[in-house]
Amino acid sequence: MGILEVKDVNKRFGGLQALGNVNLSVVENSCHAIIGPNGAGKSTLLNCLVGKLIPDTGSVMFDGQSVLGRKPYEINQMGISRVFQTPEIFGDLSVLENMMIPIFAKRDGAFRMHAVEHTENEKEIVDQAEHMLDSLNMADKRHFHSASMSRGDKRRLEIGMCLAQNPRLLLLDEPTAGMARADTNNTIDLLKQIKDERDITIAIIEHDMHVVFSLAERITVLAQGTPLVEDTPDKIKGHPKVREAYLGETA
Amino acid sequence: MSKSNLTRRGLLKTSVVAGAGVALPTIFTASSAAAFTNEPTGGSVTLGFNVPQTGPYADEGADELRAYELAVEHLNGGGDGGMMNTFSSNALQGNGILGKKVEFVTGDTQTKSDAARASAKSMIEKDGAIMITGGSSSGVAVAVQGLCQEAGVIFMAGLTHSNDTTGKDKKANGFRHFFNAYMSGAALAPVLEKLYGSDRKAYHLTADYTWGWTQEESIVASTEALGWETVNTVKTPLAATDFSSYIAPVLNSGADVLVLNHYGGNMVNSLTNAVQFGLREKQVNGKNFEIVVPLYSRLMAKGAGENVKGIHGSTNWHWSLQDDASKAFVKSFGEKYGFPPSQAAHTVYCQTLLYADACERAGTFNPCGVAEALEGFEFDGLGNGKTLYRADDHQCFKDVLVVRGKENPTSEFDLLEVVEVTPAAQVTYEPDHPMFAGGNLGSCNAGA
Amino acid sequence: MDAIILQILNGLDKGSAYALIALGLTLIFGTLGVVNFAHGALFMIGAFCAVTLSKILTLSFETVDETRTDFLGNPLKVKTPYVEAWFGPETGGMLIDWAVPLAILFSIPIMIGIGFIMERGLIKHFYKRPHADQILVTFGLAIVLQEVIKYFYGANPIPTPAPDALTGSFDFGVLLGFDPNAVIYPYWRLVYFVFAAIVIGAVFAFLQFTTFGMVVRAGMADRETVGLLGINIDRRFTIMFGIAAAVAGLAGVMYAPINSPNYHMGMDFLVLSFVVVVVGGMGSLPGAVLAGFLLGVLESFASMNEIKSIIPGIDQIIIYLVAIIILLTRPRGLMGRKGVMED
Amino acid sequence: MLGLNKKDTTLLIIVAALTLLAPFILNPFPADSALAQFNAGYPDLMQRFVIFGIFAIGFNILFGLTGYLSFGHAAFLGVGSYSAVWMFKLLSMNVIPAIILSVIVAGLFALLIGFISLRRSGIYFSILTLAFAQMSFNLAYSVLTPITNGETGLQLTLNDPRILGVSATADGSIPVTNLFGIEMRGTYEMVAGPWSFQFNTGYYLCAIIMLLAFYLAVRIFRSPFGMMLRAIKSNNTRMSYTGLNARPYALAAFVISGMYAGLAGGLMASMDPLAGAERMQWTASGEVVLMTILGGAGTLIGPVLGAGFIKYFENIFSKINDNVLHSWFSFMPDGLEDAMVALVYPFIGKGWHLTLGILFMLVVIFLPGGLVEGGQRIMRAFKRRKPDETSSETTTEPAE
Repeated sequence: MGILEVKDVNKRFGGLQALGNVNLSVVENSCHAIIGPNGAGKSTLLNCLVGKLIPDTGSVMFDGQSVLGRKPYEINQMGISRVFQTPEIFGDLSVLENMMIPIFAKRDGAFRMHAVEHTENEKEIVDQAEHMLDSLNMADKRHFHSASMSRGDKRRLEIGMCLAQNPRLLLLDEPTAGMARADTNNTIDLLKQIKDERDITIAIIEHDMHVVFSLAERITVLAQGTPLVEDTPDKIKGHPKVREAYLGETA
Repeated sequence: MSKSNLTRRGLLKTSVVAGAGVALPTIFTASSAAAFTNEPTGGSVTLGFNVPQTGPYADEGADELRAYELAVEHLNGGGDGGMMNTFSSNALQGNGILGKKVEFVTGDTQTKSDAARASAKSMIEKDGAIMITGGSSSGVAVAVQGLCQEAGVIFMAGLTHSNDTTGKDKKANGFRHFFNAYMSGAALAPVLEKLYGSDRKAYHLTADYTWGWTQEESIVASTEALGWETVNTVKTPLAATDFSSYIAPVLNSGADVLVLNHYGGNMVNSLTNAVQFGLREKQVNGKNFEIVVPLYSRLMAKGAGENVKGIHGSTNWHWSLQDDASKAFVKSFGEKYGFPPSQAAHTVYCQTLLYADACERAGTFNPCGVAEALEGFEFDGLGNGKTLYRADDHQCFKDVLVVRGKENPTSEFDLLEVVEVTPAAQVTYEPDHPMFAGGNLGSCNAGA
Repeated sequence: MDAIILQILNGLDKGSAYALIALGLTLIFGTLGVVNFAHGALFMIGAFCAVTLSKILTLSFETVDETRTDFLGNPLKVKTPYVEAWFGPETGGMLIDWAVPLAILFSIPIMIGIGFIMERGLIKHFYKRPHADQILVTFGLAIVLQEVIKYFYGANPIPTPAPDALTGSFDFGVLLGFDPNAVIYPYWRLVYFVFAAIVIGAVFAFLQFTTFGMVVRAGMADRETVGLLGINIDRRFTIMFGIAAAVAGLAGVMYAPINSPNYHMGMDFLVLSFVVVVVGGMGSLPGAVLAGFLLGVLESFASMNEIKSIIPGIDQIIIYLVAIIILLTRPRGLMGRKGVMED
Repeated sequence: MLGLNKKDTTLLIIVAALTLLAPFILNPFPADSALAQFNAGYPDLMQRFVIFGIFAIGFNILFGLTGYLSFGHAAFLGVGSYSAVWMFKLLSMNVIPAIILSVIVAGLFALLIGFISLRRSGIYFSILTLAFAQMSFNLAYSVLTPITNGETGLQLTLNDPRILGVSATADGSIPVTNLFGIEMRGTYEMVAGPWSFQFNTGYYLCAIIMLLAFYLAVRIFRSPFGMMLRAIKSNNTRMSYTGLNARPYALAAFVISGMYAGLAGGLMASMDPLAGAERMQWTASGEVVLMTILGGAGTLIGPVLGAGFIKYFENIFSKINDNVLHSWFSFMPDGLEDAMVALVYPFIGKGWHLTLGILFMLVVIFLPGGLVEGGQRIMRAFKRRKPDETSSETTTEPAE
């Protein structure tokens, strides 16, 4: 029984079958990659997991509880964090503030009217945030206007913000898309480090095979909205159907 | 705030220390050295002219301002003296008021009660105005009148036609020279009967706010007294610009007269629309369909253009009147500005003269003394025949004009012709008339 | 029944004005992404084009008529328009009479010119600025434009009648078998409706069938991609702004005989036209037109006595009430696209 | 001090000094000089400065922090005014119950409208708020006249019950608003040489309330709640994927700013007991938007500056007439004097709208951050001239 169980999920957009009978089981504390050609339904699947879309049929269980019908913020409060294809951070806020917000959310829940406390007096939160920034090697950038940082730094910050909540499941949507080689490698190192240091489950959607094969313990190949195969990276590499459906095309 | 202010403040502080000993309380306070609000102490006295300078009534306001400047000029002995020469009271000398030179400040009411009060307050608090006058709507008049009562200055209302101004909202410090909705009804009814007979069915379109309602009530009452039937009364939103959907059903309602209880832009548009729909060429119940606009002004008639031709209404005054006073006023106004004055200009000119005259007769600027001099004052020679400022409600009673849009105007000003001058007696009502009930003048307030 | 037909006619007519203004507003918003609070002022300037032309045509010289006197008792100066003197009273009178339709020709180059100047001189610098800044600057511009008009033309409405041949009204009811006088409708309003339909049709045809239109439509859908294709989209957008200004101006020119133009008529329409655009869906041209007609018709129905007697004051709020209901049930208006103006 | 850091404390002290010394600062010209026209230190305008300051500060909590642009905030101000006047009519002329009621009623009204309007964002939200406010205005002007007294505005009369007070004073006038007996209209005039300064009780009450409101706004800006509001503006998506529910945050900000507007409305009625429907019109809502943007949205002091700027023009420039102009330029030769008057005339008096419109455009074109940015530029230019030990700014405080 995995921490995330997707059963018979179907999703149609008008005449298009975006997801057809998807079954997926992500084992706790593993790194599971979902790959597939463009339009295979990877993003649709991800959106079904975090409450942005609701599947037409099927079930999505996280740690024994259904996520369906819950709002994104409720699902996050259950322990699922998501990293976006283009980094979604609070661009108008400083790096430190970006890091404090998820910590507040973890401590206070979805809403709390703390309008008279002074942010600077929230010692415990500030400390945690600074500690987190330290561990990301971003301590020197804490007062930066976050929108003005490089894409790699934004990605790092975003991952850090997700980790600051101690999620049980981290969802990554093409975390290295559009990145320079060096930034990609940094990101891979960061993710490896996270995997090693924490009890965390990672599900990753990725185009870049280098990233996938460096991180994933299991891989699901999606094509036309349906899982083609699911196996270990080594097996996937040699799988004829996969080569035909996916790797062949992009090679 | 920039740095220079800080240094200036330092400077001020020292001078304050030097002058702190002469601090004295004034204005709006219960205990004061002055006898009344803004008692003029120097060689001049300041009047506050509060007229709409922006918004839809800006042209009317501009005309009021012209008349005020003319009145001030005459009071100070300049110009040809205008109606001061025809005014039955001879108290005014042409040397200002009570020997003090008349000065004035102006403000913008924006035709909003709030803005009008703000502007009046600034004249009282900042410029030391002893009297406030002007305005182009009843809402503003009532609001400013209330303020003047509270502040202890005299308010000489400008253009305000609602019954409420001297009815339920009357105030001891406020005076109205302009006529009102009841008078419009009383003056119009006999003329309408003569023209259109006593068997008519009327359809009212009414601007949906206080003035519109009092006018509708007045006109309905006086036409029903003739035997007319009121088919329907429909309220139109103030913000309406296109009245087609209110006008279209009129023809089919069985009515043969349309009464437009609108003023300003509303009136221009509703009349234009009514004419567009061809109402005037129609026959209903075997009679010609007619349109009546109870409150007319020349500026509005100008806005409606050709559409006013042959349409009847009432007005406070018109420049084509041939009495000496009107001729004198038209002459001095026309020579100064190049065109004849509007009724708004006439009203505020009269109000300024009446106030100055009352001060002279009372021998004081004290509002209570001035009010006493105005109450029950009977005069002539200001263009509307014999006039009474009634003590009970501070309303003027004078002749009311019934006018008609002229068929063949000779100039751009020659838009209305006087059909009948309704004598004051015919438009006079009891002070406790139900349409004016509910108010209380209270007692005069001299402030200070 | 006749009352309903009458109100539908009224509604279509009001809707024509709303639709024309909203169409221009949406063009500017959709192509340039600019919230133009000065659009009402463009409508107003259009109406004043008609006023100006009729003033030009009635420019007069004065002759003194000793037999008559003016209000001061001086000999009356009689004005004769130059055009009547040049072309004879007949042709001259006809020119003056047809001032409003002639103003259509007169206004198009003026409005396009104003549009160009506005876009190149001001709006261009605000593409990348927040919507709040765009609102502030265009609102400031609207105030300036209307104050300039007020300075030259005064605050009073200026009557600008339709040609004699097109005044008067037409008995529709007889055609449909009702009693005479049941459904009458002014000719000029019919003209306005037809005119609006032609202008709307022309704008759609232009966008649909010309290369220019195709590029602009692509630009509305995704500005960056079209920019990458190397097409000079900015210049096309400038032209689009000119066209939007012209549409607003034409709406104003033809509106002049319906209600005498005054300097603040643009502000009266501004809020309403924004409501129309949003109800139609930001960035959707058919939505703007549809919403214009819909709100016009509903407003007319709400002013019927039968309805007002059930819900007092409904005609005061109907537009806003409908806007609220539509926005709550259809999050992006009637035909709005996702992601437009939601940040 | 007061739970603020040094910078904010300095700001608060400056604002306090400016407001408390306003009677001096706003009357820099001797009363008899030609420039006295530009003096703004009379009670009514000073009251308006701080009252609209409160309105704009509140509006900025919503717009400046969350980015939700409400086009219907004047409705709350109007509702606040009506509540206060009704309190004067029914209960007593003491301003405290009136102000409390106006804040509560405006808060409830904001809760209702905010709850519905916040279901949408962006311009859809703006139009929803606009629609609600316009409905309120139109109804207040017409159908609701029994409650609002329509066109004329709700006024006090000699027949009001005033349970805890008197319907009319002994000399037959309407009693005046007071704070436990201290009359709001009481003014003391201090004459210092050619200058005269007016100290008005009502103004000082408003000023103190504005300082409290400003202090509260600073606290909100610097609190975690304020940070969450800025987060909504910055990235709503990240907000919800961080486990935060943006809706109650935005609603809380909406209600708080509605209560500020109600407070402003209540104070307005306390200074001058009349509540007119025009206060709710869209132009009034637009005015507070303009004040905030003009001053600098999202900054603490900007909205107050913007409010002062617009009210100054409305009340001072509109009162300059051609006579005043002639007196200014009277030192010139006749022809030149007339030319100068003709040149300036379109921009003053009835042309004050034109001046305001031009200034809107100039400010937004040249000072994208509003008047606050203008101030910052001056400060920076000032600093650059002096050798400065502080490092040049690498980051600008987002909220400042």
